Amino acid sequence: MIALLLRDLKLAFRAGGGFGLGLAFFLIVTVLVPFSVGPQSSLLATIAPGVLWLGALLACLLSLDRLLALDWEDGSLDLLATAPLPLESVVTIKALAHWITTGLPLVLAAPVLGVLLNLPGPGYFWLVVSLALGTPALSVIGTFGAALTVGLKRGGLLLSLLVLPLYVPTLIFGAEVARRGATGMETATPLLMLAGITAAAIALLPFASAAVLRVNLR
Amino acid sequence: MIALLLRDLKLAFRAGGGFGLGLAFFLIVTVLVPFSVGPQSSLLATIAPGVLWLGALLACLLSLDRLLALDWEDGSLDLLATAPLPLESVVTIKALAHWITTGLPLVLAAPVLGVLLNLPGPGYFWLVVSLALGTPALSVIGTFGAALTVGLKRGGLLLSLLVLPLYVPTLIFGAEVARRGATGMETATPLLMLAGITAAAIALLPFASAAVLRVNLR
Amino acid sequence: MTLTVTDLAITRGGVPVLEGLSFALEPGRALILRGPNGIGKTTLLRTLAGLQPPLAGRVEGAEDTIAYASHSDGLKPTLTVVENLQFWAAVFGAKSIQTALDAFALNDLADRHAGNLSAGQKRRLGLSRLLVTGRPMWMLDEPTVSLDRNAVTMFADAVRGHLGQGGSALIATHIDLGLDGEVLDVGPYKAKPKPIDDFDGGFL
Amino acid sequence: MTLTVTDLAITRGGVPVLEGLSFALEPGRALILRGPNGIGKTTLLRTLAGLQPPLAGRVEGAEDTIAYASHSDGLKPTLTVVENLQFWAAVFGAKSIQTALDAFALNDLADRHAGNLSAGQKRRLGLSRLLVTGRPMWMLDEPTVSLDRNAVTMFADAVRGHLGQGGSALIATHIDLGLDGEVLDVGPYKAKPKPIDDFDGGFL
Amino acid sequence: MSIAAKANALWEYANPKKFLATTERMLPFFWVASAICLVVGLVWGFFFTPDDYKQGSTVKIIYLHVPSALMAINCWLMMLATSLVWLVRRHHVSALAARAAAPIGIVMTLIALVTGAIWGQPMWGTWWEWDPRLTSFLILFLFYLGYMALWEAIEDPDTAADLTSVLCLVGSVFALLSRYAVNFWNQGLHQGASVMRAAAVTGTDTEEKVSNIFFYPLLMCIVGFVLLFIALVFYRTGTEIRARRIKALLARERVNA
Amino acid sequence: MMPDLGKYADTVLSAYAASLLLLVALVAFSIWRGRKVRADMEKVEQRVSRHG
Ligand code: HEM
Ligand SMILES: Nc1ncnc2c1ncn2[C@@H]1O[C@H](COP(=O)(O)OP(=O)(O)OP(=O)(O)O)[C@@H](O)[C@H]1O
Ligand SMILES: Nc1ncnc2c1ncn2[C@@H]1O[C@H](COP(=O)(O)OP(=O)(O)OP(=O)(O)O)[C@@H](O)[C@H]1O
Ligand SMILES: [Mg+2]
Ligand SMILES: [Mg+2]
Repeated sequence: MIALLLRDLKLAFRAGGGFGLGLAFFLIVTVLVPFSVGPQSSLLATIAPGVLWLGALLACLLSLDRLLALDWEDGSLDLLATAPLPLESVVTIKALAHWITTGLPLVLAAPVLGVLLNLPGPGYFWLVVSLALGTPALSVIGTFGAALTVGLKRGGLLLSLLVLPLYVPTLIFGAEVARRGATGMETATPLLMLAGITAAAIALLPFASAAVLRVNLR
Repeated sequence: MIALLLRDLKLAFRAGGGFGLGLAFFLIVTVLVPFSVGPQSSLLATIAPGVLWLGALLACLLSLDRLLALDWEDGSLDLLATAPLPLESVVTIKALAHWITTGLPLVLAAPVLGVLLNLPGPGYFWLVVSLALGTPALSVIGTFGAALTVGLKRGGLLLSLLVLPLYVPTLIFGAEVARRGATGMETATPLLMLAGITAAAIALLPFASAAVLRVNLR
Repeated sequence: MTLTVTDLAITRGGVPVLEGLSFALEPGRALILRGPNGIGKTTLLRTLAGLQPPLAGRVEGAEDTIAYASHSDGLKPTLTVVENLQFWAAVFGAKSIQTALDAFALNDLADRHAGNLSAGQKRRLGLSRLLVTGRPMWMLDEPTVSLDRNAVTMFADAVRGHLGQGGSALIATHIDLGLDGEVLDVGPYKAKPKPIDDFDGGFL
Repeated sequence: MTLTVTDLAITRGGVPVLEGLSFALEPGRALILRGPNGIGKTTLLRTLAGLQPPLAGRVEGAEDTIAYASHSDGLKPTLTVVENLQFWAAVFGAKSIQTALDAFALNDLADRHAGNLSAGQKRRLGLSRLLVTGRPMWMLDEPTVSLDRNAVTMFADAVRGHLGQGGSALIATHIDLGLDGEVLDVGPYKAKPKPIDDFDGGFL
Repeated sequence: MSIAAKANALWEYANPKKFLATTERMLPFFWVASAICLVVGLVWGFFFTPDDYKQGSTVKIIYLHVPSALMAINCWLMMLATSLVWLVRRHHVSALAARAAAPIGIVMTLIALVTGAIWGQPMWGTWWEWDPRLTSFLILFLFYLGYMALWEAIEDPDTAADLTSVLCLVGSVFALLSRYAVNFWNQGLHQGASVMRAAAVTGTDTEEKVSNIFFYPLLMCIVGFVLLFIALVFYRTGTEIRARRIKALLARERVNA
Repeated sequence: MMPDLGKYADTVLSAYAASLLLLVALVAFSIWRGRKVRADMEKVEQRVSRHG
């Protein structure tokens, strides 16, 4: 277990491991938004929370295809499946590693990017909170999607298609929290829903992922 | 040459070839936008052209990592390099195939999605024109990025990090055309710039891509 | 710990490839799988390793006793030789990787990235993994691919050593390994094409 | 069309692996490359095929005359056997692929997707590609990996036929193919380590 | 010594050993000189210049802002030049110099951005404004990021050098394009470059000039930044050369193992 | 002798603090890495020149 986590982190930090790339992608997307919708800061301020959430979501999404597919291609997934580790814990560990290397940095970077889109003052706190609560769900759900598509070569895009709809609830509530926070409205309800979704996803999805993975391995 | 083009198209349309995935991604992103920024139709109308351009750009981006990497992994790139085809034409063909399978569908689908974000009436024509002029550049530039990162396993994210900054001018002028068109301002200047960039990219970048590819193959 | 296979039938991609297969693999014995390309050796090994369910028949004594080595080695190109081995050692709870390194003469490759080993060097690393699993039954799919002569002998010695300690091995190969184990040619067990008229659960 | 290599030195990952290599490959002759794992056979073949530049020395008669078959076969899993071959035939401007199909007994796999062939079947398809290139010189890197006995003989026959038509072949392999070609053991040409004290452009 | 001979003599330094030897000798001078210039310039600017009539004491930020901004741009130009040299003459040192320079450039860009942002707060009432010049700096930042990421991602040093060089070339063209695109896209409130205009120095320029009281300390700081940049590039290139040599030695050891 | 920075004091000071911090960090990191790499190189050189 620990060994697996350590290995995945090590791989992520090694050359080509792609740590920080998700972050860079987040940054770039945020920069591209004004280019596409125009520079009026008032407009940007209104869409800022949503854009940041969407950006974080996409950055998460893009890093998913490495999650299991690499292990699949070089055969280590076969070997892990025959190893004395339950596949459920394998996928959980992988999701955790993914969150540490992708979700966490996004949460920490979000406020800085908020400045670029001049997010209104109170928004920052709620943005960080909602992301911190939401990104774990993104990782777990993403792992499920990765498990579904692991057999396909370069299934990256298909993966996005499968996962994006699953991301919708998280996105809705997360963005809602951030938006309400930015406009100073109460945020309790969406926050609760968000937390609920995350908790449920973490509790249940690993089993689904493991089952799917078993099917893909045969 | 023709054989290569036909093969790439055939591969794209086969199962797992990823045709239409870009389209679907485009669709989903556009659908997610209202969820994240909120449903006020006036707001959506103002950001519609930009969002559509950004969505198209991302959809293009995500399909890039298949462009050369698949051929690299199964060794056919080595074989193509030793075949009686100049590598320059190989990359050009590949860019063309990518445009046909990704860029073109996006252009055709954009108006439909425009409806979702209630894009104002005059906007449709200019949106299509700007995308039709811009997407070829996206494919060619993307091919260059793909050639740079072809050696790396799952270089998808790095690829985006390298390619997105190169997309900036195209995006700015393209979105500008669409935005001005939607608000009924004159669009000649940005349109010219856009066309110029596309033409220059198509004329020059294949040489850079081929050179980079040679380096990666050794 | 004996592996007993009784009247096994296996499928690949929905098509039965082998059927009516029965054999036993006692400790200390090696069994060499032979058969033409595409007969189903890989599929058989995957089935025994528990990666896919058999179509019919029983497999006994296979739970958590099998170390499987497939066509691909499961190496991480950006980890060094030692790191790769240590990971598997940790997963299987082995204490030391030194014996594995010695057995396949990997000591002077120890801190190279697996990514820039040559084909045969990679293969050696992949095989050395077997020694850290501590599993009694080895299932090897064409283990000597792209190994040079003395690497092959290294491998044979490793297998003999394993058998000596009461382990057993099931090896699918096309070449002669100089191992004295009985040979099982799976050719005769090729699944007969079912009559296509009765159109049952298998759509055949 | 003769391939003449004079005093060739090749590098891998910036390090010289072989040096002072000279040989000629006349039409109708086969040359078998031997050498331990990691000596540089693959690197040599890639260099001759023009995929990487030599460090020193000359290679003559290699332009557009070489058909290269690497460790990997360059097959598209979602294309059928025939489609895969036809593509390469079109690229190299060959007219028919029938001979290739016959030579490697691929006719009854003809419209299977390459993706669900077995290891050896894939390999056979990969090798049959050589016949549609129409190139006089074949450079083969461990061509018989995971081929069964009669597939190996098929391959040997194909090579003999090729030689018979005035072609030539350079084959890196660890096993015995039953081909009568002279053997070139590259072991002795292993590059001598440069002195490390002078610390020139090559950082050595 | 003729020009050509001089030029040839220059290529001598493409030999890593010679480069190391020479820079070792020159480095102390550059460290000290840059330190002096920076201290003098900054102290002078910070303590002994009056406030601007409309910008108040915030003008003092200019002593960090402008030099860093200039260096950020010039660093990229230098990388472009060295990349070209590598592609044409295959001198490893110049490729490594480009690699060594990138982190400096990105830090300079960061300083320009940060000081600018802080300055914007009182002046424009916002931390960030999508002003063309600010934006183009953000884009420059992205290019630096991509360039460094590519260097990190590729194992084989020569391949990495080639790829990053080509990226630097193509990137420069697109960076230029982006600059125009951004100008077209949004008209800014940032003031135009006047430091470099003679008019500014002579003070005859009426509007948006940086008058001489501010100018001389600013010049001092610019010189200081340039010297610091040179020192850092020399030092870091030396580091890269050694790292490269380590790689080469290990590789040699491997293949002979 | 601190000059009176008026109402912009925090602005100016934070700007100086941030920039100088970044500069120092850059120099410090460069020198740290320089030292480390130099040491490593000597180690490797000795090992290699001993055998091989
Ligand atoms: C946040 C991002 C900012 C960036 C990236 C930025 C970038 C630059 C650049 C590139 C220069 C070029 C210097 C030259 O070419 O001469 C410059 C100069 C300058 N900037 Fe900024 N700037 C920023 C914000 C600001 C702000 C908020 C102010 C104050 C209102 C400001 C005031 C100046 C001044 C006075 C100069 C000197 C102009 C001259 O050359 O005379 N900048 N800045
Ligand atoms: N993914 C797949 N889907 C469907 N059929 C497959 C698939 N992979 C292999 N097959 C078929 O299943 C049969 C058994 O394949 P298998 O790989 O087990 O053969 P093998 O004995 O290992 O051959 P080899 O000696 O070449 O490795 C072959 O006829 C092959 O064509
Ligand atoms: N990507 C790489 N980077 C650096 N060195 C490499 C790389 N790939 C291989 N090498 C080294 O180059 C040398 C030659 O490798 P090569 O693959 O040519 O050997 P080979 O003769 O083909 O071995 P095999 O018989 O195992 O295929 C080996 O020492 C290997 O370790
Ligand atoms: Mg097999
Ligand atoms: Mg080889």
